[in-house]
Amino acid sequence: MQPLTRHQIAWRAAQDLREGSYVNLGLGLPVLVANYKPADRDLMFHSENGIVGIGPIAGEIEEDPDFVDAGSQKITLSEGAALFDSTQAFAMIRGGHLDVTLLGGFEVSETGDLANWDAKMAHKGQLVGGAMDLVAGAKSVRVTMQHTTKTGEPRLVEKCSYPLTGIGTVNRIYTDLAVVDVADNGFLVREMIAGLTREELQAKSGATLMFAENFGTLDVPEL
Amino acid sequence: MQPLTRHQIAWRAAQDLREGSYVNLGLGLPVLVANYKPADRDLMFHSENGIVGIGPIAGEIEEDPDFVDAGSQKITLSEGAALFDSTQAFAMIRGGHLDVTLLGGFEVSETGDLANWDAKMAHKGQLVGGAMDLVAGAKSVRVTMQHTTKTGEPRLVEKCSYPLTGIGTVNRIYTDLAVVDVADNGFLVREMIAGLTREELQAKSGATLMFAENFGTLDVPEL
Amino acid sequence: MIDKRVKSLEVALDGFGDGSSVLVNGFGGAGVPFTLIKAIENTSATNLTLILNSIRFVDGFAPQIFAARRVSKVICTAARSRGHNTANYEHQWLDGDLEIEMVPQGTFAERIRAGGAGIPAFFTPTGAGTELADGKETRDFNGKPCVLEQAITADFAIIRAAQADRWGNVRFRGTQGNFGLAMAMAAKTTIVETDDAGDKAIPPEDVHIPGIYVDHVFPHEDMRPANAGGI
Amino acid sequence: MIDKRVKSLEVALDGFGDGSSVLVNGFGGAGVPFTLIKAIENTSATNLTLILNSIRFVDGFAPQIFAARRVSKVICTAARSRGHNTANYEHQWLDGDLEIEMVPQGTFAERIRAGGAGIPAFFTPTGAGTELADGKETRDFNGKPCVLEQAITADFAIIRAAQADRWGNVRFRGTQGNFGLAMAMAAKTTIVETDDAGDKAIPPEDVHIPGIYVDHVFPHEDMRPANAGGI
Repeated sequence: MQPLTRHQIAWRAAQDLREGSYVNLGLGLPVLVANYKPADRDLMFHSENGIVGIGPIAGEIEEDPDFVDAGSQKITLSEGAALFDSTQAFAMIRGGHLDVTLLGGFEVSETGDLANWDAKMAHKGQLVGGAMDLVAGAKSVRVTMQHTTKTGEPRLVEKCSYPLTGIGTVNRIYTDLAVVDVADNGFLVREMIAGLTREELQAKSGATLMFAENFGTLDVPEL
Repeated sequence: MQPLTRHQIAWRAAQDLREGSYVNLGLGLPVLVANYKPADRDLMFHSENGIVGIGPIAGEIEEDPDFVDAGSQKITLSEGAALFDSTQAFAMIRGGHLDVTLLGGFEVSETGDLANWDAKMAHKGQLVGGAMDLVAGAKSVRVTMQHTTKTGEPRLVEKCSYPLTGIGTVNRIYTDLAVVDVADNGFLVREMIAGLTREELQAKSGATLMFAENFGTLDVPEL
Repeated sequence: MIDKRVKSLEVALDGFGDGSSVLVNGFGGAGVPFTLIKAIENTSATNLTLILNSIRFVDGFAPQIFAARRVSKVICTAARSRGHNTANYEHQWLDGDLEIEMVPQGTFAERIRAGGAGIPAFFTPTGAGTELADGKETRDFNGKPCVLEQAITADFAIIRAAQADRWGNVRFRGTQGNFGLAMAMAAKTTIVETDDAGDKAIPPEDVHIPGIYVDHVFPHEDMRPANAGGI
Repeated sequence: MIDKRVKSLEVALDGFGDGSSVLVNGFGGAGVPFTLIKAIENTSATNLTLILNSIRFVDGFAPQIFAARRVSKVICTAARSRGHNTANYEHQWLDGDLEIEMVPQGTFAERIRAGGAGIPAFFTPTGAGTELADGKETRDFNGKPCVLEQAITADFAIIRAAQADRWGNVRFRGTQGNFGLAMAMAAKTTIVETDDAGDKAIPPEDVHIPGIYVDHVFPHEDMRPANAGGI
């Protein structure tokens, strides 16, 4: 078995974005998703500092310090972009105008709770940013994360141990091992990488997994 | 004695507008106030349909149906004007950013209640517009009206008989006979036209009048 | 490729029918979607809810909507017709056949924005102690009584603007904007009619309604009547 | 004649002192009023309240403000310093000497707008059921739990923008705007620093902050450090 790389997780998440969607990509792995947008799909990327229509990261020549995304990266705009203030950016989020938000996560519970904002780091301040708004507002909340922690602890759990970002809002999870939906009655595996058994995936998960009827192989290109 | 004309009431109200003030002028008599702005004073007129910086009413040549005020008059803009949407126009009002709002009134009570929106006309619908917001939000709420009704009933009253627009918000009243403040303990006459006695003014008023220490004559030019 | 421009009113108004609720932009004739109002008049849809600043400008331009009593509820700030006569909609209201929810204009705009912004309710000092606050929860903040007001959302918003692009971005001229941004935010389907829907994108800093709020752009010449301000 | 342009920081910051509360615009380096932040660092005012998206960009650019423990309260969405070290303000917080109110970013923006718009409080679904809603009133709307959030206002707002005019109208470039409009609305005194404060008025449809919200315009070159995005 070959777990997905970060770029492969991003690729897989990108395939599910539908033509014409408005999408917010969180810091870290989610911003990589823009790189793997299928060529035939016209997507509008939103940033909570006041943009719809983020284009590619700025090269040295285009770099302009007045054009940044919510991760403080210098960006370009795509054709048809609009700029606005933060209250408007969050009206879009909270008001359900985003089709998809993709965020990183520490843990997701089988009822769709997400913990991703407070790592409880000793001697460091807290950082919440826009995550609580994003999970409360987007039509579809999708989380990218490793299936387990570095020490092998599960991140798909019955109940989150870290402070919550939102309650019952996660719809889908992309990990290095599987694509898992949060269904009404718990985790529902849609896809799993080749060379892994259901029992092995279950052993790496902290809550009961169900497997979808049309369950398939999580197949990604070399990247 | 010579009661003020509508234009003279407007002139008198205009004298109290301080340099640099942001002012909303209501329908009817208040919009006349703009005509009598003292020449040395730079004022910014606000309209609740999304303007700061209303200029003179448009002549036939300037007339443009996309440039109207809240009274549906075709207007011009003054230099330094800004245009924005209704939520922003009312954020200015409700948030206390207007220095003065001048409105017409049916009645003002001695505690500063205003009735000006519902004339209880049989067989006609209601109309509230922005009046309730204006009286709730402006730093200074000033009312222009005739001192009495056409049939001689007082409009300065102990308690309004018409439906209220706002509670305890009126600061000053300009009538054809007097300038009256709503003080903490009731009506306080600041100015009264020549040829009228205090007793005569009291007789035309429905609540007890006090007279200011620096009480003076309400003196206006021919207009 | 994202292109929100549509060629027909049928496509623009897809899904419109009995029981639909519609936010209608416009103030003093500016920003009024006359083409789309006329299109609604030309349907047979009944039991409509209209949410607009003043009933008069719809009734004056598309009289069949009220003459046929196809509206069952209006949320507005002004429901008084011109002159001494009683308008069709006023008769319907006096007959108890038309519900009119009278809302102070700032609260009207803010409730619609709230609907679009995912804010279910907010407190405002406007109207506290008046009959328009009757039956509403009131609470003091800093010693000032405030009324709890609920968000407004609707099935459709119809708006006229000077310019729109294929991404749905909108730019207004003069005072066209009025309730347009808030209404575009609060509707499931937002339709913008405009003279100018060329292929060029509106510059990002010049956009008045971000295209994310707009579903259809209908290129059509201005049908504003000469007396639009007065109706 | 209305002319809000001022020639000195002393005039711009008139009234600033011990106990002042300050809204500071800026996100990822864009729109950050570096000149005014430096001016605040150069005062001796203590017991300050700062309301800003992230503490880091102030602490990185004007370290004396926190090094001298002149801030007693921060309302923000991000209070984590870069890397593994503990910053001065984190030490002060861990010592119990600095109050940090952590607010979800959308709620942060909306609470400031509410302060400027005369809305004392509103309900929002954001944060319901999380520890950031602890102790706050919660109520269900359409089956969704929502938190009652209070407006934020302050003594000062400081903002950087590409352009301003003598009426105080402001226009942003790119993503400078972020919290600027809301902050200008919510402050008793709003100060905008800009490179471009010529005599010409910004066209009315192009204004991003109407001048009614702005008290002083301070013409000054951009003092943004090369690494502004990172601090």
